[in-house]
Parts: sequence; structure tokens; C-alpha cells
Amino acid sequence: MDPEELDQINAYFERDAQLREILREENAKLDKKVRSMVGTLSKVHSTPASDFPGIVDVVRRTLSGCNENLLAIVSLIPPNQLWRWKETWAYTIRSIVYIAAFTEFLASGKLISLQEVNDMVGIQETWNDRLEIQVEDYLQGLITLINELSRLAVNSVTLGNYDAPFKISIFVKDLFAGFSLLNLKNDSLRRRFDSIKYDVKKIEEVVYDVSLRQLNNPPAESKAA
Amino acid sequence: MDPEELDQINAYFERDAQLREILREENAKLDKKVRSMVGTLSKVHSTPASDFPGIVDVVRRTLSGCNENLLAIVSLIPPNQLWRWKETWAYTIRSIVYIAAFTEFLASGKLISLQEVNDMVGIQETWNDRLEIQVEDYLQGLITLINELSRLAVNSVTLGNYDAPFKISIFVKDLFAGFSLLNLKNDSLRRRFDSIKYDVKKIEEVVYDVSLRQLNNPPAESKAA
Amino acid sequence: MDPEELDQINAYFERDAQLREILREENAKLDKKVRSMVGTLSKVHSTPASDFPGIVDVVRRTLSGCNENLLAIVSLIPPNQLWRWKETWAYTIRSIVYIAAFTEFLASGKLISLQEVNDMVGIQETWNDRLEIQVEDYLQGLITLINELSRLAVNSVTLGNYDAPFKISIFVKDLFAGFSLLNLKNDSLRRRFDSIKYDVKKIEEVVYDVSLRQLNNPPAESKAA
Amino acid sequence: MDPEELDQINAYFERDAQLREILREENAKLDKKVRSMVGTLSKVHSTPASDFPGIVDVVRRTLSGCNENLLAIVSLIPPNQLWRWKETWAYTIRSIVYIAAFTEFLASGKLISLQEVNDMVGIQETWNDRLEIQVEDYLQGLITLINELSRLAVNSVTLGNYDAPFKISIFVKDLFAGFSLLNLKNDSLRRRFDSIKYDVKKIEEVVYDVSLRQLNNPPAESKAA
Amino acid sequence: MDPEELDQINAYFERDAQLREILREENAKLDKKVRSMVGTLSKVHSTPASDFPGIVDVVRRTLSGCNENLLAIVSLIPPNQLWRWKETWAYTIRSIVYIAAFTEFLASGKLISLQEVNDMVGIQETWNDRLEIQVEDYLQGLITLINELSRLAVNSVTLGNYDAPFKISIFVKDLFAGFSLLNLKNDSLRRRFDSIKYDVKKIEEVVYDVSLRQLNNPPAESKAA
Amino acid sequence: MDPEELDQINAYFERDAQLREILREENAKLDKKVRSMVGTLSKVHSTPASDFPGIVDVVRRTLSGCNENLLAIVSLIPPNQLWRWKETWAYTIRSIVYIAAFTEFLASGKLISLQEVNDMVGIQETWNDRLEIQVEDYLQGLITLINELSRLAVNSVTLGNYDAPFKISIFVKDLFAGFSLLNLKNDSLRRRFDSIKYDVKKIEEVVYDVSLRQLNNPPAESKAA
Amino acid sequence: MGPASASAAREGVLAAFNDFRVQIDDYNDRRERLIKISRDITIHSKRLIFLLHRIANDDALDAQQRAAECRQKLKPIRAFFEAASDELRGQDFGRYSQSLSPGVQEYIEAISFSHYLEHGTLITHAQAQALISTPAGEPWFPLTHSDYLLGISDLTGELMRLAITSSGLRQGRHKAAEVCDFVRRCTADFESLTPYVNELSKKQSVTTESLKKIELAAYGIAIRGSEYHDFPRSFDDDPGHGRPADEAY
Amino acid sequence: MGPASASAAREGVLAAFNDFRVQIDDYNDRRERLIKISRDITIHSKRLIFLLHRIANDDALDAQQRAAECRQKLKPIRAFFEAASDELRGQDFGRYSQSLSPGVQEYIEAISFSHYLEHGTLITHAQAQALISTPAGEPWFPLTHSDYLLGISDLTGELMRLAITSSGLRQGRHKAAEVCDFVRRCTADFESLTPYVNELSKKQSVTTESLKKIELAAYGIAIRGSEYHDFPRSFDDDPGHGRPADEAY
Ligand SMILES: [Mn+2]
Ligand SMILES: [Mn+2]
Repeated sequence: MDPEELDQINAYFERDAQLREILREENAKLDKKVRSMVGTLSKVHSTPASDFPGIVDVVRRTLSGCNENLLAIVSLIPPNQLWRWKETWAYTIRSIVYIAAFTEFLASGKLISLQEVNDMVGIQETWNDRLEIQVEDYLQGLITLINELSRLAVNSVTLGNYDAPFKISIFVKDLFAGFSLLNLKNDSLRRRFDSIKYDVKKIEEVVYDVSLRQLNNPPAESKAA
Repeated sequence: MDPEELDQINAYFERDAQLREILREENAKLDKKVRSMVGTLSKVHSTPASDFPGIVDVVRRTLSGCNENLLAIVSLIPPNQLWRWKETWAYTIRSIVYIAAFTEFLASGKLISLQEVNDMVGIQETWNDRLEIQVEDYLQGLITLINELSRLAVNSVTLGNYDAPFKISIFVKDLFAGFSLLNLKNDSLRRRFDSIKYDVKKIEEVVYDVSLRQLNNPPAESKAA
Repeated sequence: MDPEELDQINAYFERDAQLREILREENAKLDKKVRSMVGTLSKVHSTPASDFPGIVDVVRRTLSGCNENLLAIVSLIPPNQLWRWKETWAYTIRSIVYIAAFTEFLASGKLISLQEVNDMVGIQETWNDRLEIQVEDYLQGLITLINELSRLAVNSVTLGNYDAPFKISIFVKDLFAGFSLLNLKNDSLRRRFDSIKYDVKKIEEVVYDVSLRQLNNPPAESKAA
Repeated sequence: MDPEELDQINAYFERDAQLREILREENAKLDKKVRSMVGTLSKVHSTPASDFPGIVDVVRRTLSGCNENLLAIVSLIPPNQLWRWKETWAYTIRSIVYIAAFTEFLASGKLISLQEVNDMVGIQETWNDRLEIQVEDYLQGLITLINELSRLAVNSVTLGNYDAPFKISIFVKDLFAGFSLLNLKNDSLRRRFDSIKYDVKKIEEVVYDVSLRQLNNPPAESKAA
Repeated sequence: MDPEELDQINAYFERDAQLREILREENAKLDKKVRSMVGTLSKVHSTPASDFPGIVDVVRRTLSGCNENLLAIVSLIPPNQLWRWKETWAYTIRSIVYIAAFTEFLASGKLISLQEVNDMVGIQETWNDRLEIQVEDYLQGLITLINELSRLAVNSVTLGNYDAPFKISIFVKDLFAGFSLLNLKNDSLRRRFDSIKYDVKKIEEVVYDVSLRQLNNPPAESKAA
Repeated sequence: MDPEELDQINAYFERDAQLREILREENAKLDKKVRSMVGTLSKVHSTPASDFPGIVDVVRRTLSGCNENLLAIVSLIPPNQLWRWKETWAYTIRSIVYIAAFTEFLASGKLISLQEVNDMVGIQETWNDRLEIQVEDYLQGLITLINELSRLAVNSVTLGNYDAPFKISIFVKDLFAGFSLLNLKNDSLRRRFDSIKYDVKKIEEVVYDVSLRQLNNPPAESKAA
Repeated sequence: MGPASASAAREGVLAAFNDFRVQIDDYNDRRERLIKISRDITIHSKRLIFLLHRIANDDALDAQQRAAECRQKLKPIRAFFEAASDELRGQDFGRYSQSLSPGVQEYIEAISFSHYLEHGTLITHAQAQALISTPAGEPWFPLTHSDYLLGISDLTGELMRLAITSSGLRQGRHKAAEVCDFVRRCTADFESLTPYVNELSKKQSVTTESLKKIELAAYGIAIRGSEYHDFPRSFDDDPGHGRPADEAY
Repeated sequence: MGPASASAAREGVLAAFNDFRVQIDDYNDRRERLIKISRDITIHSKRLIFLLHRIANDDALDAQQRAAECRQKLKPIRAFFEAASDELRGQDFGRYSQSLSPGVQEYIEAISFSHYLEHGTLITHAQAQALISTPAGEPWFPLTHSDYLLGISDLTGELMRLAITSSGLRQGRHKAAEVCDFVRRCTADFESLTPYVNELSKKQSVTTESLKKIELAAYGIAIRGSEYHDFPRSFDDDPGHGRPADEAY
């Protein structure tokens, strides 16, 4: 190989390796925040529904603080290199989607949209050649939410909240119907989607247990759902 | 080596690779229809039994439309090469068996026979050196049906339909007894059969819950189911 | 090759092989005791809680007798070679942590500390270049305890003890929250930690079953937990 | 499930297992003959060329006797199931191709065609949905022949036959050129083809040794070979 | 399990484990002698043929001394348990066959018989329910000899001994013809037999090199072989 | 779990991870030098023997410069943790042994001792609880040397140096005899030792090729060797 | 060494190897025969296990009828053992018994299952050996401890299936608890033997998983039973009263 | 939340997911198309490599004729690159280029082989990029460093085949030594890059094996050549003088 060309190639890879290192460190900082929010959110399994707003508040404050970390990351990525580096933060971004979607469900019972997640953490449209929540990341985050909601259905009943499973059931079934519309390849999204079938089943069984014993408030509604 | 023979050998290798490609595409088209039918059928879990006929109708129309896709596939397979290519569509065919059997159960409460599945999708006796529903495929489809019926037993009760579990119980126990008479090898069929004991158990538990709470109709009727 | 040097190399390999052999034998003796304690402890699954103190007593007596085996091992290890030989006994030490922690939970309902495990089996501070319970070993032992406690929750209910699952649930959730705060790498500890999520879920389901049917004594308590 | 249908399914599974067993035994009988022919053929390495006709004769008699074994096998295969069972005998068939091709080379110096192999062992056109020499099997057999011919080139010279390497060289180079025109996939055929370059090289080296030492007959004759 | 039966089974296995340990130690002693003989024999590769008798003598003396080790082993084996324990010493016995066969070839140019190996190390007919050279061990030893003889053919020529390759060639080809008579399963013997094809080829090439250059003494003989 | 203890555990994991990271970086620096020396040494395959001293000189200068890197590493290792961290640099150390041994062979034709390697790179006796060339590392480096020498034998002949193979043969056979006397377990050292049998054979074949054609200078010498 | 002696040497080698061929062929043929017998025993034993599952919950049959059905199915297996015993005399047992092991283990699994269903206890080694013996009580060949243990280890998997399928049925309610106890004791007993029998220690984790599944079945019955204590109709009533009585329920 | 709003929520979810479906389908379709193009490029490149092996030793052809045959075979590949370039504009290159990588690497292997045969040198990155460009010299898409390096790495395997098959032929005698030199330099250059390109470090051991095989071929020629130096007819004569002159020898 021409020595000059060899040097150029070497320099190119060197720069690459350095950027990878720095990105990994920046992502580790963001990830730390994410873990702490996940920890806070996990308290819902042993908290009466009336105390959910407090939990949601705490989490959302940290969530909007993630903006500075994302800013630090996006400023490191060279233009148009989104696809080259996204693996570095993909896993963290998915957790952010999960956190945002969980708080939205707890607050309003509704499904958060991808745009709303962007807004919550301040991801700009103009970053889209460097950092962006991909559809796949959004869907991965929602699957984590479904995994968690099947636990919540069970634990709500333990805490005497017999209506929660019905709300969760409607929410999850809608989402499941949505997922069923997708033509998924045999990839990790597909495998995780297969796993939520068990969550749906578990939630159905909780709703069944409560209905059978007529513990919930207005049985009419659940039948209509 | 004779140049002409060389050309023939090359052409032979070429044809093979192309056929594999086209078959995969044709199967993908059929598979899309199958997924859509599975989606429609999954509505039974949140629909009163009185609306089942509508669902069955929609599905059966698509099902008979699968004939054109099967025709496209069978016309591609060279004579006598069933065993060479069957893996391409085996998974799809099993889903077709499941769909046909589910509609039959919903419509008549009866077990569909392999021949009836053939008739529903227009698979001809004369295709049998190229495309055929194998006994294994038929049995695999039935196991999927059992998996789904245990969910249906649970969800029917939630929707206030207390007779459905009894119907399902009779149907599934009969099928389970049938499977038990088969001398299965230690293959995937055996493993999947082994898993349906949990479905049988779940259905039994639902039947008990409903009977002990005397929620179902007078015994005479359940006998008729 | 110099014959003298060859002899030295051979002698070196020989010594090594012998020490490995003797350590394996010594560890086998200790392991036998450990297995017997595990066997005794496994009786809790079919014993009323009132008889636990007897089981704990028997086990603790054997446990403190392990000191002589550990002494035999530590006296064999050359100075500074802890890291060379620890694999020989790591698995056994982890079982000892599990046993100590299980007896402590049964006796007091509390989490044993690493130091308390050391005290129970007489591991000295001064051995620390040769034999030591590493933090990893301690955590691994606790994970085994969690695995076992999910079984105990199930079996307690079978024996009619409806309060045990609530106690176990509080203990395990606290431990789980602790583990969640650790920054685990992608190693065996991480994989096993992932497995305890299933135990937590299982225990939640047992608590759910008992609460749903209002079988436990003071329902107020479970809600407060 | 219909008891009669169950019996049929069971019988179907049974037949399958038995057929596999019997086919294996029939193939073992054929394989024994094949081994014996390979043994006889290996004598060419220590036999003067003048005695080759005798060896060829003996082998060809056994070869045509293989017809009865092939007949036994083909009569066992159900119609259209060539692709299901061909793995059972593929290895043996490849050896038959090798034997037939070797005898043809020894007798006439020519390359045997696939059809001529069929004729030699009496494989009928009408069997082609059950038993057939596939193109791959034919090519695999020829590669084995090339492996053997490079040994023969060496051993001929040792026995003082200096013309044989020239004959072999022409034959093998022609065959090698033919193989080079095939568009092979990255499969076992490709890998074995890749290995014959060493045989080609060895044969060339022998030809050079003999020519440079002027051991072979006058050029005119070698041209005729 | 009945406690008494459990104890008996435990005792049985305990005895077994102890015997295995002692046998392993005894075999290690024998193996040490074997290694030393293999080392001595490897000198033939750099020694003129005239000095072979000295090497053979030294080795044979050690070989007959192995009798005491074999005696120690056989006296440990309970009656009729040959097949239970033979794996312990099989590998060593195969090396003994190799050593005995190599010395015989060097001394007389002949193939040693299994009985002669027995005589050389004093294995008694009456031991045959406890310790015996099996046909398979004998054949494995001969294969090792063939591996070594292809090296010897090469190294003899280096040392200017141009007749040795011819002797070796005749000996190995006879042996190879013998092996070809065997119907070997797809086991380790078969795999190793496949490997000696390379040795045969190598020896053929050495013979070719020497013949081509007419370096050997009476060319007439080699052609007649 | 006690928050303070959690913090300690986390701090412990943190320290560990950092040390691992820094050690990896330090080792990477050393590894870069090692690769460059290996690159320089590989020039011997295309260089006349008369130019070897120049190559040896260049390499040895870099080699003694490795001392600063080793110093950096040893200063990072906590006392007594040699066995914990040695995997980090073991591979690099083995390459250093190989490089030192290769230069020694090229310069003097002799085998370097372990102590001489230590001296060449300045590894101190007092480091031995933290960084040390283990006997295994030394032997592994020598095996790499043997692998390389069989290539050198081949390439020397290509460059017209017919005496080199004889020198290499004597050196390697002596080393091989030494290795044969070692009582190696079934580990990576044993497997690599098995691989050098092929190198010995290859060198023997090169010596054979040269001797057969009488290309080397004083044939008497090779016979005496 | 002249040409004459060379060809004599060759003849000698070939004669010796012809002899080896006979021995090796005999060895392989015998192994083949035993492997086939082993497969046949396995198939029949598996069928017996399937049958036992079917009749275990069949109210229509009493214990005697069940035992009779079993003995019927055991008959053909006796013929296979008899055929195998010819190949396993004396020294040959050590040499060839491994080929038969899979069949023997599956057979032990089947007869121990049958024994458990009839008596509720673990078949002993002696009882199992008696079922591998001539009608006169002469063992066809010795039953090794490891075959015995490995067969029993597989039994726990069948008991797991039994516990789960029968836990939904009325008469199965007590069964799960009994099975749970039984398998727990097996698991504990095996634990002390795992250091000696390599395969057993591998199977032990499967056994533990089975035990957990059985515990869950027993738990399910217990927790559901506790709830229905106060209900108008008892938990132990047959709730499927609307069904025809002769249905295998 | 009444039934009305529940069904509204469901409609909202389904609408959003329908949108996702379109995006995912588009992504998958595009990947499929690129994978097919990649396969086509691979097949054609492999054929070119086969062709190069055939004509490399063909005396009947001169350098120009060879180059012409190559250009002929390269033509259809240009069409595939053109088709692929539509899918790889701007951001999409980063997203989809991996699907095309195997084809690009095989293409690099082919053109670098052709370049070596014509010029005896390594094709540079710029030269390779020029062969992935429109006739006007506009790159269809950027050639990544790793695709370039991995393609070259595979070239060494083809050179090994070339060295061995041609080492038996008259005109191949010099070739082996040249190839040996060339591959030795490639192996050394790659060595410094292995820490950065994971796949390259895996391929490096294959490359080293190829180098050893080439060294053996060169050795064989050298040692045999040395012997025939003194022979009546020189080693470099065509010894196959008895053959028809037009045979591809
Ligand atoms: Mn079983
Ligand atoms: Mn290639």
C-alpha cells in the first residue's frame, strides 16, 4: 500500500476510535440519570394510585434535565453521521421513551406520541442527521412499558385498586392491536413483540379474576370495552 | 469437458437459485394474507359471541382467496420436488390450518378434518408431488388453536359469556385425548404437544370457577353445547 | 534445552498440579458439608414455619464447623495467590453465603452482611491474600437466596401460611432495589440479576393471589408495605 | 378426534421410521460392494499399465452387479420422494461415479458422461422421482478421481511408466478447465474443487521432472496419448 | 428411596471412585516409562541405520520392565471388569503397541503380531477378564507407527540412506491394504485411518524422488515390489 | 440493603472497572511497540542472512525501550494481584518472549533463557507479586518461534540459502525434544505443542529437499547432526 | 528380502487383517443389533408411558384393570430383553451393555411410573431387576445402578406432567400434593449421588425444574381450594355435573 | 373515560401504527432491494474472478485482450451500482449501506485482482472509488475504508490460488515470487489496521495462511529450479514440447 495512503487510513480510524470513546463516556452520564428515573418509577408497584402524580412529577423534572446530556452528545456527532454512531446511545434512548411513555400513561392514561417524547427531552428537528429517536427505538420503549404494565396490573389488585387492570387492559390491547399491524422481520423487535403476548395474557387473567369476583366498580364498562 | 454439458450444468445451478428466490417472494405474499386473517380472528377475545359469525365470514372470504397464491406456488415447483421445497411454505401452511380450524370451531364447534382444510383453500389432490398439507402441519395448526382457545375461555367469562368455557373444554379435552393416542417422536411436534397441558389446565380452572359460582346456565344446556 | 532448566520447569508444573489436586480434595470435603446443609434447608418447603428454628439450629451448627475446612484450605495457598486459586472454592463459598443468608432470613427476617458471614464461618481478615469472600461471591449467594425465596413463597401458601409471601415480598423487593442501583457489567452477575426479575414477579403473583382472595390476616399491612 | 384418522396418523408415523431403517440397511449392502471395488482399483498404484485391463474388468463386473442393490433401494422409495431420502445414499452414489469414471479413464483415457454412468449401473430414466445421480454427485465423483490421478502420476513414474503422467496431465487439465467454467456456490463442491489445484500442480511437476530428464518416449507418441 | 438402599448405592459409587483414583496413579507411572521409550525411539530420525540395533535394545529392555506396572494394574481390577476400566489405560497400551511394533520393524522389518506384543510385555492370557490388548488398541498403535514411518522415510534420505524408503513403502502399503479390508465405523479409528492416506502419499513421493534420480541400489527390486 | 454498604460495593466495582480500563490502555501502548517489532522481524523472510544483524539491532533497541511501558503497568497493579490481572498483558508478554528469542537465535543461534528475557526488557525480581514472565508465557513464546522458524527454513531456501534449514533443524529438534520431556496437561500449551509437530515435519522436508538435490555445502555436517 | 518373502509378508498381513475384520464386523453387528433392540424397547416403553397417562385419570378403571392393561403392554418388551440377553453373557455385558442403556433407562422410567401409580412408592433396584428377569426369576443381565438412577430421574418429568394435567380434575386434587412430596424426596436423594454419576448431575437441574412446576400445581389447587371452602357447593364436588357420566373426565 | 373516548384512543393508536407500518415496510423493502443488488454484484464479481483465473495463464491472449475481456464483464455490474445509488443518497447511505457491503467487498476483490494482473500493483482507494462512479466520474456512493480493506484482504486468497496453479506452468515461474512479495507487503500493511477493523483482524489469519501457501509454491519452484540448472534442457524451456502449441498450458 502507498505509505501516504496507509497513514491517511490509519489517521482516519484513529479519529474514529477517539470519538467512540468520548461518546461512550457522555452516554454513560445520561444512562446514570436514566437508571435513577427507572428506579423512581418502579415505586408505582407499591404505591396507591393517588400518589402517582408525585412520582410522575419527580421523574419528569429529571427527564427534561436530560436535554443537556443529549445536547452534549449531538454536538460531538459530525454532520450526517447519525447512522454511524446511533448504536452508542440507542439503548439509553429506548429507556427514555419508556420513561416518558410510562409517565404519560400514569398522568393521562394515554399513549405518548413520538413527537411528544422529543418535546419532553428537547430533541430538535434540526438534529436529525445526528441524533433522532427512530421508530424502532420508540417501539422498543413501548414494549418495555407493556412488560411493566402487566406487573402493575397484578400489583394494583394487591393494593386493592381493582379498576387499574381494566384501564391497563384497554391501553395494552390497543397497543397490541397497533403492533399487530406491523410487518416485523425476524429481528429483536419481533422477538420482544412475541414476548408481550404473555403480558397481554397475564393482564387478561387479572381482569378475569377481578370480573369473576365482581370486585371492580362499574362492570358495565369493562364489558363494553 | 463438453462445452454444451458445461453450459447445461451452469444453467441447472442458475435455475435453482432463482427458483428459491421467487418461491420466497410468493410465500411472502401469502404470508401477508395469513397475518391479516390472524389479526381479524384475534378480535374474538373482545367480541360477544353473537358477533362471531361476522368475523368468521370475513376470514373465510380471505381464506378462499388464498387459493390463487397457492396456485402460484404450486405452478413454480417442478414435478416431484415437494420434499425439496416444502420448508419454504411449511410455516405459512400451518397458520392456514390454524385459521381454518378456528373458524370451523367458531361456526360449528366441530374439529375440521385435513380434507376440509384442503377444500377450504382449494388444495388439489393432484398437486401432491409438489404442494401438500402434511400430517405434521395439520397437527401443528391444531396445537396453535388449543393455545388460543385457553385465552378465549378466560376472555369469554370476562365478557359475561359463561357457557363458552364449557364448549371449549369439551372440544379441547377431546382433542387432547386424541393427541395422547399418537406415538410422537421427540421432535418439535412432541415439544409443542407437551406444552398444551397448561392450556387444558387453565380451561379446567375457568370451568370450575364458573360452575362453583353457578354462573353458567342450567346444566341441560351445557350438556347440549 | 538445558537439562537442569527442564527439570525445574517440570518440577514447577508438578508442584502446581499437586496443589491443584489437594485443593480440589479439600474443597470436596467442604462441599460435602455444604450440600448436606442445602439439603437440610430445603426442608423448609414442606415444613410449617413454627419448625423453622429447629432447622436453622441444625444448619448453623454445621456452618460454624466449616471453619476447620476453610482453615485447611487457607493453609495450603501460597502467599499472594488468592487470585490464582479462588476459582477452586468460589462456588462453595457462594453456597456458604447463601446458607448463612437463608438462616439469617429465617431467624430474624433480616439481610445478613458480608462481615456477618465471615464471622459465622470464622474467615479471618489476615487471610485476605489467600482466601476471602469477594463482593461478587456475596452477591451471587444473595441471588441464590432470592431464587429460593420465590419457591418458599409458593410452598408456604400450599401449607396454609398466607403471611409468609408478604414477608418475603418485602425482603426481596428491598434487595432487588439494592441490586438495581449497582452498576453491573455484562457478566455472570448481570445475567443472574436479570433472572431474579422473574422471582420478583412470581412473588408478586403469589401475594396477588392471596390478597385477591383476602386470605391473609391483616390486609391493611400488605397495603402499607 | 376420529379414532380411525388417529390410527392412520399413527400408521403414517410408523411407516416413516421403518422405511428409514430399511433404506439404511440396503444402502449398507451397496456400500460394501463399493468399498470392495475401491480396494481393487487401488491396486493400479503398484501394477504395470499392461495389467490395468484385468483390474478394469473385475471392477466393471461388480459395478454392473450394483444394479440389483439400486433396484432394491428404488423399489422402497415412495413415488416423488427422491428429495426426502436422497441423503441416505448420496455418498455411496458419488463413490460409484468415481469408480465408473476411473475405469473409463483407465480403459479409454476419456471422461465418462453422467448418462454413461447411469448406463453402467442400470439407473433408469423412469426412476427420476425416486433415485437419480444428481449433477452434484457426478461432479463430486470426478473430483475424487482427480485426487487419485495425482497419486497415479507419481506411482507410474516409480514403476518406470514415464508416459502415464502426460496422459493424466492432459485429462486432468481439461477437466480442471471445465470445472473452472462452472459458477459454483460456496458449498462443499466449491471447497473440494478448490483443493484440486494441488493435484494439478503435483501432476505438472511430475511431467516436468520426466520431460527435463528426457525419460519419456519421443514427443510424437505423447501427442497421441 | 429406602435409606438403606441409598446407603448401599452410595457405598458402591464411593468404592468405584477410589479405585478409579488408584488406577489413574498406577497408569501415570506406566505412562512415564512409555514417554521415555518414545523419546529414545525418536532418535532414529537422526541416526544412521547401522546404529538402530542399539536403540532397539535399550527400548526393549524398558519395555519388558513394563510388566511390573501392568501386573500392579491388573491386580487392582476386580474379576470381569475389563470393560469398565479399560479407558484408564487404553491410551498407554496403544503407545506400548506402537513401541513394540516400531522396534520389531527396525529389528526385522516385519509386522509384529498382537500375540508378540503380549509376550514382549508379559500380558497373560489369564488376565483377559481384566486387562487385555484389544484389537482396536493394536490397530491404533499400528497407525501411530505408520505416521512415524513417513517421517522416517524422509529423514533416512536426508541421512543418505536411499534404500529405507523402499522398505518402508512395502511395509506400509501392505499394512494399508490390510486396513482397507476392515469395515470401519465413523469412529476415531476411521478418522485416524483416513489420516494415514497422507502418510502413504508422502512415502510414495519419497520413493518417486529417489527412483527418478536412481539413487537407490537395486532398482529392479523396487519395480517388482 | 444498607445504603452505605451499597455505595461501598459500587465504589469497589467502579475502582475495578477503572483499573481494568487503564491497564488495557497501557497494555495497548506496549502492544503497539510489540507489533512494530514483529513487523520488522518478519522481514527476515525476504532478506539475505547477511542483513540479519541490522534487523536484530533495530528490534533490540525497541525491545529495551519496552521497559518504560512495563514499569508503567507494574506501578498500577496493587500488591499481590499478579494473578488477577495477568491476563491483560499475558499475550503481549508472550510476544516479547518470542521477539527476544528470535533475535537471540538470529544473533547467536542459541536458545534464550527466561532470565535473559527478563534482563533484555528489565523485568525486576522484586515485581514478582505484580508482574512476571510465567513459565507458561516463556514456553508459549518459544512455540511461536518454532512456528516462525519453519517458515524461515522454507523462505531461506527460496532466497538460495541452503544451509539455514540445517541450522534451524538442529535448533528446533533440540527444543522439540525438550518440550517432549515436559509433562503437559491438556491445556492450550499442550494443544500448541501438538501443532509444532507439523513444523518439525515441515523443516525435515525442507532439509530432505536440499539434501536430496545435494544443494547444501558440506553434506557431511548434516549427516553428523 | 527378495520378492518371494515380500509377497509372503503381504499374505501374512492380509491374513491377520482378515481375522481382525471378522472380529470387528462381529463387534459392530452385535452393537447394531443391541442398538436396534434398545430402540425397540424405548419405543414400547414410551408407549407404555403414554398409556399410563391416559389411564391414570380414567375413573372407569379400577386399580386391577389398570395393572392388567400395563402387564399386557409389558409382554412384548420381555421378548426384546430375552433377545438382548443372548448378546450380553459374561464379559460381553461390560463390552456391549452401553448400547442397550438408553432402552433400559426408558424401560425403568416406564415400570417405575407404573409402580408409582399402583403403589405410590418408588420401585426398588431389586424390584426393577426382577422385571428384567426370566419368568423363573433369573436376571437376563444385571441392571446397573446408573441405568436405574437415570431411569428414575426421568420418571420425575412424567410425574410433573401427571401433576399438571390431573390438577384440573376432581380426583387429581390430592395427587398433586402426593406427587410433590414424592418428587421432593427423589430430588433430595439424587443430590447425594450427583458427584458420582455425571449424567445424573446434568439431569438434576431438569428434575428441579419439574419439582418447581409440581409445586406450582399444588399451590394452584391449595389457593383455589381455600377460596371455595365457603362456597355453596364444595370444591370437591364434581362441577361438571352436566356432562355425561361416562366421559373420561 | 367513556366508551366513545376509548374507541377514539384506539383509532389514534391504530392511525399512528399504520404510519409506522409504512415506514418499517419502506425500510425493509429498501433493505431487501439492496441485499438483492448486493447478491447480484457478488455473483458477477465472483464470475469475473473466475474469468481472471482462466485468462491469467492463457498465452494466447495479450495484456490488451485481457483488459478488454475484463471491461466487458464489468459492464453489467455498473448497472447494479447505478440502481443501488438511488437508495443510498445522503443520510440513507449511513442507514442502508451495510446491506450492500458484501457485494461491494466482492467487487473490490475482483477489480483489485484485475488491477494486479494488469499492473502488478495494488489498486488505490481512489482508483477503486473511480470504478464505483458514473461515467462522468461522479461517485455513486462513497467507498468506505473498511469495504476497501476487506475486499483487498480477500484478494490475497485469490492470489494464493493464482500462485499455486501457475507455479506448475512455464510462464508462472516468476509469478509466484512476485505474488509472494506483494502479499507479504499487504499482510504487513494490514497488521497496523487490525486494531481498528474487527473483521480485518479475523481475516488476517486467513491471509497469513495464504501467504504461507504462496511461500511454499515459491519455494517449490526455487528448489526444483536449482536442481535443473545443470540439466541438458533448461528449466525454463517448455518441456511440454510434444503438445499442440495452442493448448492452454
Ligand atoms: Mn419421559
Ligand atoms: Mn475470493
